[in-house]
Amino acid sequence: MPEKDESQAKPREEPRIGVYVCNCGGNIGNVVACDNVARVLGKLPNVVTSHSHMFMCSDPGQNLIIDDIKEKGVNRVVIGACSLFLHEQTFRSAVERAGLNPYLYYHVGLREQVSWVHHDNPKEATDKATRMMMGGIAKARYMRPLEPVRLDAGKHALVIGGGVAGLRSALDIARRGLQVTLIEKSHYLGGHMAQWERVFPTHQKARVLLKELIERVLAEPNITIHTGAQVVRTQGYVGNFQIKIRQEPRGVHGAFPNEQEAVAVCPIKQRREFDYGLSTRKAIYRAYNGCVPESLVIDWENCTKCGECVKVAPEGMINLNEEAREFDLKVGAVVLATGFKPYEPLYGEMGWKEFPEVITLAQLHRLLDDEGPSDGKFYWNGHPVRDVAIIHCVGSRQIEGVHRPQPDGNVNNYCSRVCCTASMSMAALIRQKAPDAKVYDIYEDIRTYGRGHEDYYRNAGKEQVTFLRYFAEEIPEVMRADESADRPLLVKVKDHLTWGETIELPVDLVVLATGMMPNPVDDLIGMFKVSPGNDRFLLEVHPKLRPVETAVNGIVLAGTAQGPMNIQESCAAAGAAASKVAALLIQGEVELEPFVAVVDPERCNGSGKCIEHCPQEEALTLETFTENGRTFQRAVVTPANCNGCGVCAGVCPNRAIDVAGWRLDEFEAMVEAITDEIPAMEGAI
Amino acid sequence: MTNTLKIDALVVGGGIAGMQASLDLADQGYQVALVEKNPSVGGMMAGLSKVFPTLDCCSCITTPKMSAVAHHANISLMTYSEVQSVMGNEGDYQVRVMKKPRYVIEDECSGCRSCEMVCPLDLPDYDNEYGRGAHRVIYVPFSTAVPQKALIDIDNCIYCGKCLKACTTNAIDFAQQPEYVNIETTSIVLATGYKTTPYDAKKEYGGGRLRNVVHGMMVERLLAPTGAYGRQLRPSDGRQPDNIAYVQCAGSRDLTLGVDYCSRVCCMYAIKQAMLLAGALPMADITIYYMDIRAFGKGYEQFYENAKAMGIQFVKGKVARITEDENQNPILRVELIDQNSRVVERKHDLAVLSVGMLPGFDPNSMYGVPVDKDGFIKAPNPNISPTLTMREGIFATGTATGPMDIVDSIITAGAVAAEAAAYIQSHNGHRQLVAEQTERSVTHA
Amino acid sequence: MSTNEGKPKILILATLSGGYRGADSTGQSHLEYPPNTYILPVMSAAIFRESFYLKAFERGFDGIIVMYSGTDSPYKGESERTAVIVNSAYELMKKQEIDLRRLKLAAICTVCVRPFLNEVNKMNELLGQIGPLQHKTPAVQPVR
Amino acid sequence: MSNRADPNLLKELKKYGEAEIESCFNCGNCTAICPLATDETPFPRNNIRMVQLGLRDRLMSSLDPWLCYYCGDCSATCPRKAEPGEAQMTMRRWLTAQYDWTGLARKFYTSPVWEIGSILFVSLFMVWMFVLFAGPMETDHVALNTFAPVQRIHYGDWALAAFLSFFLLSNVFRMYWLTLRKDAKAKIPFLLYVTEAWTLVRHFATQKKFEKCDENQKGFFQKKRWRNHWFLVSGYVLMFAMVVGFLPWFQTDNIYPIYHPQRWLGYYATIVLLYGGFDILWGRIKQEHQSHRFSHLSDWIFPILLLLTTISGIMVHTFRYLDLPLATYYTYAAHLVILTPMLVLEVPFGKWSHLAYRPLAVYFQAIKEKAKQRQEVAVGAVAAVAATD
Repeated sequence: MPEKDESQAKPREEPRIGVYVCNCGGNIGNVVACDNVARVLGKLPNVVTSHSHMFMCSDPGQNLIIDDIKEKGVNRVVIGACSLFLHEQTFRSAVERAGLNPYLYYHVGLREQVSWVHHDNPKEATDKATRMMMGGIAKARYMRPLEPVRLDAGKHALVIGGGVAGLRSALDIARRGLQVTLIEKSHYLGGHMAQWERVFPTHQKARVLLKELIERVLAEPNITIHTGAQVVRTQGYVGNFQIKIRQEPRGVHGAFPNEQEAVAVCPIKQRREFDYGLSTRKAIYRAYNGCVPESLVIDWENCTKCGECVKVAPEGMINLNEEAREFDLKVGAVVLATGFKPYEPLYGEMGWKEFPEVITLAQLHRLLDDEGPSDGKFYWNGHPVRDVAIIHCVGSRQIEGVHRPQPDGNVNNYCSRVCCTASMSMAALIRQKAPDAKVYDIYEDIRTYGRGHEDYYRNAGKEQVTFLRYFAEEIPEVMRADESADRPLLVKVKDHLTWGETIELPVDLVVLATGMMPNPVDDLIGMFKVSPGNDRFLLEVHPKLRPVETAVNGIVLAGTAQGPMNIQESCAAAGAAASKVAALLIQGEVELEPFVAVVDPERCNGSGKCIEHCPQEEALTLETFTENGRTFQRAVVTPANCNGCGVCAGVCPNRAIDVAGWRLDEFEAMVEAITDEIPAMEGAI
Repeated sequence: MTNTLKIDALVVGGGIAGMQASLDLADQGYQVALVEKNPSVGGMMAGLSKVFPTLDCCSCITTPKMSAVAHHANISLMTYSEVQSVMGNEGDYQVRVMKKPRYVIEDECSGCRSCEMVCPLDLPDYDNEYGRGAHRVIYVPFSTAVPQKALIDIDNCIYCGKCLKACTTNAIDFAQQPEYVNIETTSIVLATGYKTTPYDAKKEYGGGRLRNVVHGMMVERLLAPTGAYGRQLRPSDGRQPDNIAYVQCAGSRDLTLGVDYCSRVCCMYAIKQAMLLAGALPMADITIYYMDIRAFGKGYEQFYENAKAMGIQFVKGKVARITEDENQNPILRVELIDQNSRVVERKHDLAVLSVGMLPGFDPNSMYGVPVDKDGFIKAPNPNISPTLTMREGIFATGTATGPMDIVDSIITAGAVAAEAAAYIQSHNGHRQLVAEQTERSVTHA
Repeated sequence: MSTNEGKPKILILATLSGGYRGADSTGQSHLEYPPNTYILPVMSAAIFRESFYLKAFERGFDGIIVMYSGTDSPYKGESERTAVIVNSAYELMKKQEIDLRRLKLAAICTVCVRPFLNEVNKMNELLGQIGPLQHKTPAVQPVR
Repeated sequence: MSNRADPNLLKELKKYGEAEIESCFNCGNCTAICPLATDETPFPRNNIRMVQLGLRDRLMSSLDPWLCYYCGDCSATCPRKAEPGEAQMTMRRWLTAQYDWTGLARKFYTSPVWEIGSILFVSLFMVWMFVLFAGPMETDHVALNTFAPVQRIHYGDWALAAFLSFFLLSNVFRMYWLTLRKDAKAKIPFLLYVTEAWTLVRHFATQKKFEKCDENQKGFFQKKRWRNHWFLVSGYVLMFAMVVGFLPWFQTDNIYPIYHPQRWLGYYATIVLLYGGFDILWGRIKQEHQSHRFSHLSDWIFPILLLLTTISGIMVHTFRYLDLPLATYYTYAAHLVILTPMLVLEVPFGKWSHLAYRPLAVYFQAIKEKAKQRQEVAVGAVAAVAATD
């Protein structure tokens, strides 16, 4: 085939463009007349072949491209399909398999940006699709082969968050032979899991399970743990993140025999976070017995440095003047396992804060815990609790205009996923502790979806928990009962299982099954440039294609930072995150996209404008060259430090610097092509 | 003819979980063999239309992964193959895999489908179309199948020889025999998936008896661009339905069927199908009869709210019985719990049973991996290590470990890759150590 | 075949970390907006110089929206730099008597569906009011 | 009426039977599958819900449990195996106890000692009565009317009927009070009691509602449960009428010819009772039908007594034919010793009370619904007038 020989001999001389229009199984094809688009585009100069296909991303679709490259000498590929975020990589590797440089391919989004937004207007959508493709073809004529930037990657990952997801992902990464640094903001490991009494679906003691996991983590030589530590600055990119960490001092060094005394003499009383405020602690305290690390810690925010504890403690055990320390880390990848916080109801929301007898599900866990504030007795305010109402969906499944918004104006319009089964499991525990208690469960839908969860629902029934169903529009009322009543609170529910009648429930305690909110990590979001979704949880690239990766290369998500999950799901997500980190770092090298600044030596006259404006440190330098006896200055790019922001390209007086793959002349050609005449076609649409 | 393959991980099952687990292991540099009993990878997901909650086309997510497992340098893909026996123990398993004869030489077939064109016999397609479509006796399983290779349903072949003549690469071999591959592997990942609950199990619903009572998977095929019909129709007369009912929990949460668990996906797929049907049939009324709507995942609640806003009716009440009128319109009897507990009989022209999930395979006898009372693989430590099984070196993922949706299957596939990788790492490390020690002792001697 | 002929054309330069994803989110929500909008993905909006905008107007676009992530940009200095360039583009536009409202800089986040639609619709309305761009010199006609 | 929840009702009810009411998750399957549930009476779930929430007054005024004939479809298809059919059965027992002002019904249902003890007590009482009042035993030939003079027995029957009627009717009045008067959402015009009376008659005669239970079967002979029940009722009523009303005609020393109505009426009733009693017992032993899967003591006592009464009756008749005087007298005494507790205890306080409550419930329900309809029409008329203004 002479064609082939020619293209191989002078590959960059004449662009031979292959054009492919994907129907996306009707997603595009039902709106855009893909066959016509392909036929029209086939008439453009340099277009060697043009197809429309049901699924370009499928194997037959990919093979079509490969065959065209191999057999028809196609050396530029333009594909119109779904969003480039979904399948750019797919097609790049297909092009590469065919032996063509993967960057000689351009992706046009015809689904999210054409067919899905113009479905009422198929004609104009087809016209737009054609023009967008014409733009792509114009760009293709200018495209040059690019080589990815290869960088050494530190075989070291940073895990942020010492809850169950962080611990689990640290363990999985370390077991793969990589170094892991785990940092935890608080002074102990385990996160919320340490505060639960029981975990479903096994009804095991949460802290027993957690302890096992922490012990495995501690036994792993590849893991270094810093508690009380936070990220304060980040720099770099995948494979080479430079991270500055600040670690708060504990103030206490190791264990000493009269710890109790040191705590007792402390004059400060604070609400104990571990018990969700149901008990108090001192300014020198331990999160809970058996926590890791075990030594006491000073609450610097509230400590007055009165020195009472220092007086009773052995010499050198307590140092109230200890300073925070900062240190630097170089890591190849970062796992964000920053977890959740329980939703805090608004004042008066179902009696919250208005009546002391209204608590959250998290607090109920503490109340029923043998090591909790009431030593596991089901007591409230010194009296045994007889009758309880659990109200579901507090801070979940909220509806705009119905529920009061939070201070930031948002409502939580998502399901928190864990509260239903958690409530059932707590109801069973109440039954154990108070066999004669009446337990009412007020729900919207019971969502015991997981393996073994339905058993909890069934057992709650068998344990004579009374279920009532409310609609979000008619939130149950919690009110103070009459003086004469023998139960302090009255809950009124418009119960849709009882013909919509209002049922009155006299109770001692109301438990709000509060949902999950992401921990506020705006600082990390800013530093790592990851983005939160509408629900304010951290956003993955795509829930199915890249479910634990963020849009930033090398930053992955684990656990409830991403959305509500139970422990099992958090651990699975943590494992998935670990897989991604391992795949990224195990080779000791990462590839970066080649979209960095390139200098045209012909045009650069060393004006230094680009260096003046370049916002990246050490990305551009002015170097002196001597060539043929002539000495001159020229800008030089350090690709690893260049992020391709293009500021240089915009300021160069000589148009001598550009971003590879995103050249200005390419854009100009696209603008021209889009506004061009569309080639006429017989039997036009 | 027997080949031997030495690998790090054997993945059993080429559905989405198996494919993702294979890719995640292979990306970490491990050698993986992926064994799939069907002629194409893709599993149940390959037959679906679009996926919730993004309404992406399902093929757009599966087909690239199908393509990736076929092309990955570290993955040996064996389709139309079944594990025959598993010997050995922890970290050192010998597995015998039978490659079933396709009667088409895989390396020769170009997937051009010329043979299909000339084959004179049509067979109902039960594997991919639930009997609603057809394929030839020699056929490529479906348009996006990987590999794109034909196979012959030899039991129905009349040996007319037309395909032999049509095949340009001489790939057809009626005398093909099963081939066996011996695999030595450190670990095994079970991704054996699920099957749907039989839609005729609940007699009151008339599934299999009443013609216009269908199940969710059939509707998936009607909605899928690759489906046999390419439009929405009701089975009795091919007419477009305009009043469709979804019957939730038609195979789950029902002790009389022996399935006491929630199948986790049916609420969402019913809502998804309802939305797609509402798009395809703008005039149609769609009602979903449910007990609890379980829209628990990320973005699911919004999806549910969107469906309500689109006008899809949600009625709380378990459908008790389905009968039909003289025009074969299904009549549903149900208590309207939210509407004063009235018992009504409602006529629809198509009723869809939202069938649930059953385990696809019991691995106990072959792999020595016990299952739990629900029939899915038993997890000794479900919270912290959800992918472990009762046997060391064998891991499980996806719907083999309980009903779950695609998102969760993919997540657990990542998790199983981490768990298996760590196991292989420690095991191979140990093996290396033993080898080094042996070497050293040899040198000393 | 061209049915969009004669209607004002809007060029949208959308950054991959901002506007382009915002446009994708709008697509995922299946919300309708006018089809005379041509979205080009860009890494960073700082790459364009003022002359580029003028050329785009010359080539037949009637409105341009630059959708970047504003101060949330992953690129240090992108927002400041872009603002500077757009301002100097305004100077050039004044000279050529082009309505300054035809070039718009908007911060669009990855899930900014409403703001995205808002910007597109506003520009479309504006162009409906002030009509297509009348060049002092006739627009370059393609010769093919 | 208070809508205050009281879960204690569930605990109380569980003493009356094996219903798994707490397992119910309110899916509505039972009500929807029930062939007898209507818009006005959406049972069993409405009653189950009352029990779950402890709406005691509401349940007490409900007639629905009596409208259920326990076809068992609900229990067979219940996804939670909450046994809604058995729940209705249990509620019937509970309601019987609520109607009964003496408190005996509650004792009988909740305590086997009380139930069996009372039967033994009445039986012993009857033995004692025979000891006191029996006539001489002629041994050369059967002379039953000498041993048990028919008039004396007849007075005894009347006493028995009076006792039975007093308690049953007073309980019936309480039922009326609880279900129609106390729950008078709609004011019931007196005339309705008259116009709807035919429901009572018709239903009692045909057991029409029961027939719906065998919905899937067509024809008299296929609808086995309804047919058997109908025969049983007819035999029982006939026998009761003959014994209480016409004993001198029925209990004679001279044997009528076979074509005489006394003979064939007696045989009909006997055969039907024998078959019916045996059928119930056999069903409960085999546990094949859904309604027989759970058997409360009261469910056993009733058919056993019925069967024993019938068998002893047959034996009396047979011995008399064979002219075996002593055997005749003793079996006759035994017959009465068995029959009396059955009638004085089981009918007003036990399971047999349903004989009265069931048809009355149908009757009351018809009245309730008619009254409600009238009220709605009236309200509608007022609204219409208001609208035209």
